[in-house]
Amino acid sequence: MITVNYFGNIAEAAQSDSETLEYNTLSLAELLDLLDSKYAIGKFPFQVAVNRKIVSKQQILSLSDSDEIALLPPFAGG
Amino acid sequence: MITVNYFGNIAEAAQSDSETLEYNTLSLAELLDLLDSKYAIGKFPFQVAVNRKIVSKQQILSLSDSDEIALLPPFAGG
Amino acid sequence: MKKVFIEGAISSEFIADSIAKHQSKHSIGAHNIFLGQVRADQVEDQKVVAIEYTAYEEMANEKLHEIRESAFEKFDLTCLHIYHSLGTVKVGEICIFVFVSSKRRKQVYEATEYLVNQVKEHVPIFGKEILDNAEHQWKVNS
Amino acid sequence: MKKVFIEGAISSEFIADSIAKHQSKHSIGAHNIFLGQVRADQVEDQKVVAIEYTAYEEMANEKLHEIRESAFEKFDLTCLHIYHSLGTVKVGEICIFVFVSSKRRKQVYEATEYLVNQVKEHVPIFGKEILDNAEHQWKVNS
Repeated sequence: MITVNYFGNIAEAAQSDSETLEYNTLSLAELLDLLDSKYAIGKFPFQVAVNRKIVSKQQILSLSDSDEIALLPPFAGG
Repeated sequence: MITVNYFGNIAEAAQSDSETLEYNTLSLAELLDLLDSKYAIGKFPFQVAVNRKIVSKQQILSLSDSDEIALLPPFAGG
Repeated sequence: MKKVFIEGAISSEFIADSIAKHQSKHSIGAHNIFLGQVRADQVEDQKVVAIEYTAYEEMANEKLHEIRESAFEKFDLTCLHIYHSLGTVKVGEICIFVFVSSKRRKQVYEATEYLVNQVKEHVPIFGKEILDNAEHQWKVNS
Repeated sequence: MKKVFIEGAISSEFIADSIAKHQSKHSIGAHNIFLGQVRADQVEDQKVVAIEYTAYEEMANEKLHEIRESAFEKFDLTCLHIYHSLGTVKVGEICIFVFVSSKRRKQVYEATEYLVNQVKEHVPIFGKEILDNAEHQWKVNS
């Protein structure tokens, strides 16, 4: 099971702060495709963090249930 | 009569914040010579303000009793 | 890990307390403080009345730690503090407080500017601007 | 003419009040504050315990007025305040408080730095550093 955390307008689109997907492993590209088909997240600007580090959306990365994944809209601190 | 205001270590040397000299007019050069002979102010770094504006000590300037004269050691605000 | 996030607006009393706490540090000669205040920006025919802040706190705390370390490397500082609001901050209230102290004044302005910019660019904080018709839009830092 | 000189140290409560007063100005997005704190500098085998400030107030107020005007010309500011102590300020206490506010943050750091430097260079304020053996020396800005 893979848990994804949502923030800002992406949490709004997903109507949730966090979601658990029924996969044991999944590539980053597959995850983003899946979420785009569910929530049309492709229309938002966002970055992906894996284990609290920003990764490129194009990176070839295999995700598993120990990974902490987050979709981050543009930062607005300050 | 010409009034001179002293500040900082010059006030300390003159043992006074202000002094009235028995002259009706006096050149700036004469004033500085007079004060150096009284208080040895020549050994201190200082600027002269006439009517609240800094003037060069070399400026040829005739002072009269309507002028506000001040001897200002280095500034130390802040 | 130093505490950064504060629930709601940052009060002027909190700022005063932080300043007072530094009066026992007799090597400090200069403080610089940046405060961000929520502005009543015009959005079409509406106005911003508040911002609701959320953060990805675990990642934010890691990033803030890195930012602190880098500031101590770049600048000659005695101490530095960063505070940011979570939750609702109304127009006119303070949402970020950056506080830099040093022996001498020379570097404090630049250090504060660096810290504020780093927080804005690299710390995952999100802001929902609430408009006076109760609609909202998502803030994006410029 | 705005009041600049304050008898004795500038308290953290005074600073908090100044900040709180700006919360009704909803066009302000950024504040920058500089505070100068009296340092326990070593002077041979003695330490500074306080500074006694005096000023040529009439000229200082004229200069401060010019400095304010020039800052408003150079920078895009909503408001600015300058306060300086007269009389005794002990080590750890605050002797200068410069407070700049603007719609956006970009220029506030530089504006504060400009103001502090202008005050140090051009305003006739004098400081007698009191040492712990009760002797003194006259402060000179570097």
